[in-house]
Amino acid sequence: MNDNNFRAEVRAFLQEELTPELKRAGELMTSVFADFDATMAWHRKLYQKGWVAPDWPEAYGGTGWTLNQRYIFQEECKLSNAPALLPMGLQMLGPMLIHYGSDEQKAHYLPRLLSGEDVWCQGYSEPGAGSDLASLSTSAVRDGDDYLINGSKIWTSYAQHSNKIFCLVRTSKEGAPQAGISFILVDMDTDGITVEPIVGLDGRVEQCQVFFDGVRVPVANLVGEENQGWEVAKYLLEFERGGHNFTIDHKKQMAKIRKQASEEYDADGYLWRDNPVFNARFAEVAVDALALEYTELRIKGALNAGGNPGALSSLCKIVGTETGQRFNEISMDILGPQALPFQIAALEPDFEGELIVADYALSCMPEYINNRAATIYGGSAEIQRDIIAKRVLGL
Amino acid sequence: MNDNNFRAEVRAFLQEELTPELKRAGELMTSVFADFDATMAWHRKLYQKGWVAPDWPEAYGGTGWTLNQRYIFQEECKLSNAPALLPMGLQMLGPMLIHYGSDEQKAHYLPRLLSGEDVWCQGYSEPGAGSDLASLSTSAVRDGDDYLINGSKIWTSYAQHSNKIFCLVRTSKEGAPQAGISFILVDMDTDGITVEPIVGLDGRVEQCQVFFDGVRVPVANLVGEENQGWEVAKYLLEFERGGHNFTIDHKKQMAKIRKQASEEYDADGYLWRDNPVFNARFAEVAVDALALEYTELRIKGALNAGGNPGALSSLCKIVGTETGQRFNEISMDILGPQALPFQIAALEPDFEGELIVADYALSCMPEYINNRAATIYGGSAEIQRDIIAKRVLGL
Amino acid sequence: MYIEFSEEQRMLKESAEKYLNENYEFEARQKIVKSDSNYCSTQWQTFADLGWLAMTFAEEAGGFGGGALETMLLSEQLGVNLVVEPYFETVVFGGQLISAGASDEIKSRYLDALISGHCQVAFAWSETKHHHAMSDVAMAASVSGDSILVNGSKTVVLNGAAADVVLVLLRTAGERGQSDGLSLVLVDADAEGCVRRSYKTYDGRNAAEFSFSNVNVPLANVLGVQGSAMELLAPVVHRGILSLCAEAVGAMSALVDATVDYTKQRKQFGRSISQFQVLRHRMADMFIALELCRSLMLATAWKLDHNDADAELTLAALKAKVASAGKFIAHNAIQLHGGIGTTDELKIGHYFKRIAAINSQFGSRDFHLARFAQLSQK
Amino acid sequence: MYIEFSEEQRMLKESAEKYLNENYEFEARQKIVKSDSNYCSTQWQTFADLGWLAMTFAEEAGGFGGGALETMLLSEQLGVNLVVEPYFETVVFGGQLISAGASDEIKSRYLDALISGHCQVAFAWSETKHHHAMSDVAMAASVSGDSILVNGSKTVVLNGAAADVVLVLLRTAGERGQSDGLSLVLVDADAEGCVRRSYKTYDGRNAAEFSFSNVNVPLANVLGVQGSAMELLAPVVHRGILSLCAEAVGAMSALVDATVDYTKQRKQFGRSISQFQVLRHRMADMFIALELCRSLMLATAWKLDHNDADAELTLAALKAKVASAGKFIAHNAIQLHGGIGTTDELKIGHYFKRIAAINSQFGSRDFHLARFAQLSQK
Repeated sequence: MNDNNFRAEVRAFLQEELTPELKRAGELMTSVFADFDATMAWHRKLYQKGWVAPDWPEAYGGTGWTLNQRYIFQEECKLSNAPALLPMGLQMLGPMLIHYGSDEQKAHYLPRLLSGEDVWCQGYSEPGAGSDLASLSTSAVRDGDDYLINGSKIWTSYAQHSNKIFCLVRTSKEGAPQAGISFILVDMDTDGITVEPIVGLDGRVEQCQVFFDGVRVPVANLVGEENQGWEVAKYLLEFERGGHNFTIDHKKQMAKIRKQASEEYDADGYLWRDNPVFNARFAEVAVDALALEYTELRIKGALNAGGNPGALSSLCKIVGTETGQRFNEISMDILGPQALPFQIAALEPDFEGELIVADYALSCMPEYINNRAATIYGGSAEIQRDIIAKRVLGL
Repeated sequence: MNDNNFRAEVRAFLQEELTPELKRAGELMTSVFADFDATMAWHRKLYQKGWVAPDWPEAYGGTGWTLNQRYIFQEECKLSNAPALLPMGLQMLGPMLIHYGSDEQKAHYLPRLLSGEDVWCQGYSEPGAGSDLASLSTSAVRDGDDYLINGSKIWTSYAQHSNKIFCLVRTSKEGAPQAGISFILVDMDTDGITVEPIVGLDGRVEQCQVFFDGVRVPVANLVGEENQGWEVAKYLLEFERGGHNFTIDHKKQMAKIRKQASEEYDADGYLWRDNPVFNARFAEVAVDALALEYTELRIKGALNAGGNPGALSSLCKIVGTETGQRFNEISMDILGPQALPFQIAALEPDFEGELIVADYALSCMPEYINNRAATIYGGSAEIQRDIIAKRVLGL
Repeated sequence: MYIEFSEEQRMLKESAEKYLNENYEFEARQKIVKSDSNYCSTQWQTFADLGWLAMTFAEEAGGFGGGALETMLLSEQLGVNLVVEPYFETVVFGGQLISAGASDEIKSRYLDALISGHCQVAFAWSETKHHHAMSDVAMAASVSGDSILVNGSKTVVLNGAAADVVLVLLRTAGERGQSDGLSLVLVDADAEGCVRRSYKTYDGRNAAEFSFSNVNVPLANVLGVQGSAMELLAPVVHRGILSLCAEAVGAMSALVDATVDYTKQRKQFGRSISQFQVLRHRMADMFIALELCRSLMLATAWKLDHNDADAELTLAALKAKVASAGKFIAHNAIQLHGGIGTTDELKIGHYFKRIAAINSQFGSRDFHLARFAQLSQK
Repeated sequence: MYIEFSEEQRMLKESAEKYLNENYEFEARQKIVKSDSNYCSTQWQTFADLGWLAMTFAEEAGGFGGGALETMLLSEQLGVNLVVEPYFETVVFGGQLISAGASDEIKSRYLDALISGHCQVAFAWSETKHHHAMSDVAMAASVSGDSILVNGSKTVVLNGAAADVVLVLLRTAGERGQSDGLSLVLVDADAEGCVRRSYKTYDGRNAAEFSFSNVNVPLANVLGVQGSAMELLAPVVHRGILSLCAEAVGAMSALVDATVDYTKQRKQFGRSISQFQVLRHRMADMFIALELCRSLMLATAWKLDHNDADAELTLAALKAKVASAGKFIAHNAIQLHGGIGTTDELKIGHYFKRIAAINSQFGSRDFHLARFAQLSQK
């Protein structure tokens, strides 16, 4: 099928299945996560269609699409405001299990992940181990056929909604810090696990701290070898970093700014879109977004040719997140005091009350707030620059 | 005398003594140095008036002016385009000799410095010791009542015009690198000294490399104790860093930009001064210049109250030089291709030919070029930030 | 221009610092923010008792005659402690407008109450889609005889939820965009026909949407001269912007201090993250940005108090610089704190939100850069 | 949009790289720059022999039919080696204009000579105080019968010193600022009444001021349609800007490489300065800036060759990004080299000057940002 026909097929499906409620949940996203219930409802629809995991090999439930088709699908979903699926299971754990998991693990976990029966969260960071992940200290001590896990994980997104967690744990203190780490799958309803929500600056809860107090987990839940978890984690981080197309997000941001700029008035009483200084500021950022778009295309070209994105994915992470943040600042400048009203209930897709400010102003401040984290998680902007200096420039 | 009367007196003097040729030399400055002959002619006029060293104690030939008067004098000189005096003798060596020199050294050198009979250059940096000054390797080995000096100094401004050089030399390799450094005064016509000019990017020579090949210098020329030169050098660097008022330079730059912007036309055929984006760009930089002006005033206030500028002088060095560079870029943007003609002869004060481009365009490119060095010399922008982090923030 | 603080000014600064550091710690602040009204009447009463509310009014009005410098000193400390009580709205704007423009009768009715902590004021000027310049006000009122009939609505009226009195900027002549023809009218928030919808704001304060339908206000409630509100407003707005900027400077300095402290303690890769040169330089740049703002802030206060010809120019520079420096410092304070800086638990993000809110008010960076450019060309 | 280079394109790139790296090393380049003409006819002849001058002309005109991508590939390598010979002026501008707009007679007289390396061309459009937009041309010429009488002057005509032929943009109708009414006239540089003042430019090239007094030119020397020069110019200017930007990208990549190498070798404080995190991150940012430009450059070339609707938009983005990235990279290359980077001796500063010269031509960053904004709103 050629790309145009494929796009038409995707659009037809979205038109059919993406209900106004689901679209609203996508519209109201103020971070990479959408409303949980809407997310899972959409997940199940895609699962029924067989489109829930386009990036997976066909044998495990993937779609067999070309790279281009996968990109088109992603683009169409985002531009039509489908709620984003949770990446922890589909984008992180799935490919990792396919690569490192035992046959039993694959057979057990992959179908439940696809169907949405299992909802996974990611247990990597700890209060003392952020950018320096290798220094993690949550311990798993062998006790018969089980490990006993003690410690805690932090910044665990949507832990409050998850029934499973995959964790990096310390199984040995010998050798380099990386050497004693293992990768393990844990049931969230195991005794000894407590989830404590972390309230974000926007007043809502996306992340949690997860406490492990003598949590007993079968050794069979280990993925890969004991003490070889760092290898697995690195593979997974690559997926986390390389898997994002910032261009689509930027296009959504730019469309929103254009809407704001063609409805709101500047200090001289002209529409913002007719203000030359505003246009210059916006263009500065939009030029970087365009440059990134073509950089992502270069990467896609390299991938298509069987190559490796290499350190260009660090470049994309840096420019993608920083450009997104600059767009947030532009919206803030347009909206001025209209960004201030705190109407948290209106960010729920089922809100039926009256908005205080225009719809396009509603999520401006929480987006600005939440997007500050984009240069921290998934390898901070500083870590990414360290990577470029070392791996690309050979410094 | 109140400040207004003082200012009037300075102006009257400048009106009387600052000839058109001297003013032209000031106008044509494309770095911190003016044409050498004009500089020394002006030096001698100020010497005759007794105003050549306002920053020195009165007992040694200073003027006894208040800090404010000294500032006013500096401002009036610069704004009326007097050529800048050479700082190496008057601002660096002089105060240092007054503080550390022996009575004989003071009696011998200070009057010759004031009169302009001696022209000093500064021998600090070496090819292998730039920001890391303490690693210098030019050696002075004791031989009877002399030292034998071998090595070389680089970035020695106006060495080609100087008859004296003050140097940091290594007299010991024991202990910390700083511990074995001495400060010594050298006659430029001593056997074994060779001066090699360094051509700058603007095509002209301001700096030199000075080679020492078995140069014999009396031990009496040591200032301070042997191996105590680092102390002296540090004192001197403070003078180099704290002694500059960037605001006056910025005001000259801004006046030039305003002139360019009210005579040159933008792409839409309007004067640049009526272009809102240009105005925003220029204002961004001008706001920082204004903030620095008031910061310099805060420092002056602290000095007047007997305090110490402390690390605010590192702040001024950073913001002063970077702001100046940004002004250069603005001029480049206004002038476009008019900045390209290379007419080196027209930068000499006695040039009588025809200019290729407008007078205000003539020095735009060489200023832009030469000002890149401003964030390198006198403690690079990186070193200054290190200083703030360590000394101010206690990091 | 040499700024030296008087003995009284030093005392004001010290007492504000001492009182707030002891009684308005972050935990106490958060308790207030999470209360229904996000406002603490006990605190407000203490502010009154400490003389803070009276500080900048003339002595004959029961004040201490303080000026821009006093406003600045107090505002800066309010910024350090992230105080949410509406000093800015009620005193710097409301009080100064009433004091400068109201009849003696109105003054005695409202100003005394305000100074003693018993009257809250809001200034209502911005309108939907038009909220960047006061001249861009369309809401019109008809004057007939001794009264004004007020109709229309105002958006994001800060302190609107708590206000007893609303100062409404409306048009009695001229057209949207014109400075002439604007009038400032004091309206009782409980007047018939005046409806408000109250809410909290992201920076932990309160505001309201106001709608007025046939609200009848006596002509005597016009502050200043009818049709010439901008003349009355200008000096108050200037001092108001200074106050906001000083608050931002207080917040920025608290962020620099907190970030320096945190990076010394936080260990990653086997050492304090304060040892990483990139972070050291970032903090040096944060310090530089802060000190440049501080210099402009001090100069602006001095110039406003001395009616200096450059006061407005310096103020425009200050607001523009605070906008960029405030964002730079707040963004990097979060970045250097990492994940924990993005949580409700730490004060870092609350400074960030307050700085964002300050930036959103009374003109963006570009607005003030344009103003600066315009005044520079004079 | 997938860019794949053809076998021929790869060969062009490799041969240019090989030839120039072997025969146009920095020392050789400086010798040319310091010669009287700062132009090497032997090099130019070799460029002709290698087919570089013919590359982008139609096959029927004696060329190889190359397009924007070929122009880009060659220009980038000319940038890497800081080549001062006027490929840009004579071929990308002069040759393309003659090829697109001249009569067969003129083509056979000039284009053949140009392709074989025997004719130098300059494009004269900018005027004193008006040098940012081609529509901003005032110099007028009167047409009578079969000839045009040219009067007036042009400033900073690049390659003007060496030019055999000058393409003069002048007004045969309309007013300064209008796009309509401009005509492009081919004038023999030695024509009677045509006087030039030659000089070098800061980036090691040549230029001239031209004045024309009653220069009589046959009407047949008008390129394209009289009064419609902009139509002829537009595609040539687009490819010209791409060529300049590609040259800048070549210079930037050479600067990034040189800076990385230098910082590894240069020792301060007992270690290579490449170990300082601030410098490491600075170089990472230089790399990022370079790669973003490269992406826009590739996209622009592709879009120009495919007459893509977004070609102009992408070109504006490219020129704007090259302006900021070029400065950022050049400034920091000097900064990281320290004093030695500010000398004539090292190539670093010469890249910096070439980048500055490129930025000064055909519109500043803000000009192209405005163009980008305008095209985005369509």
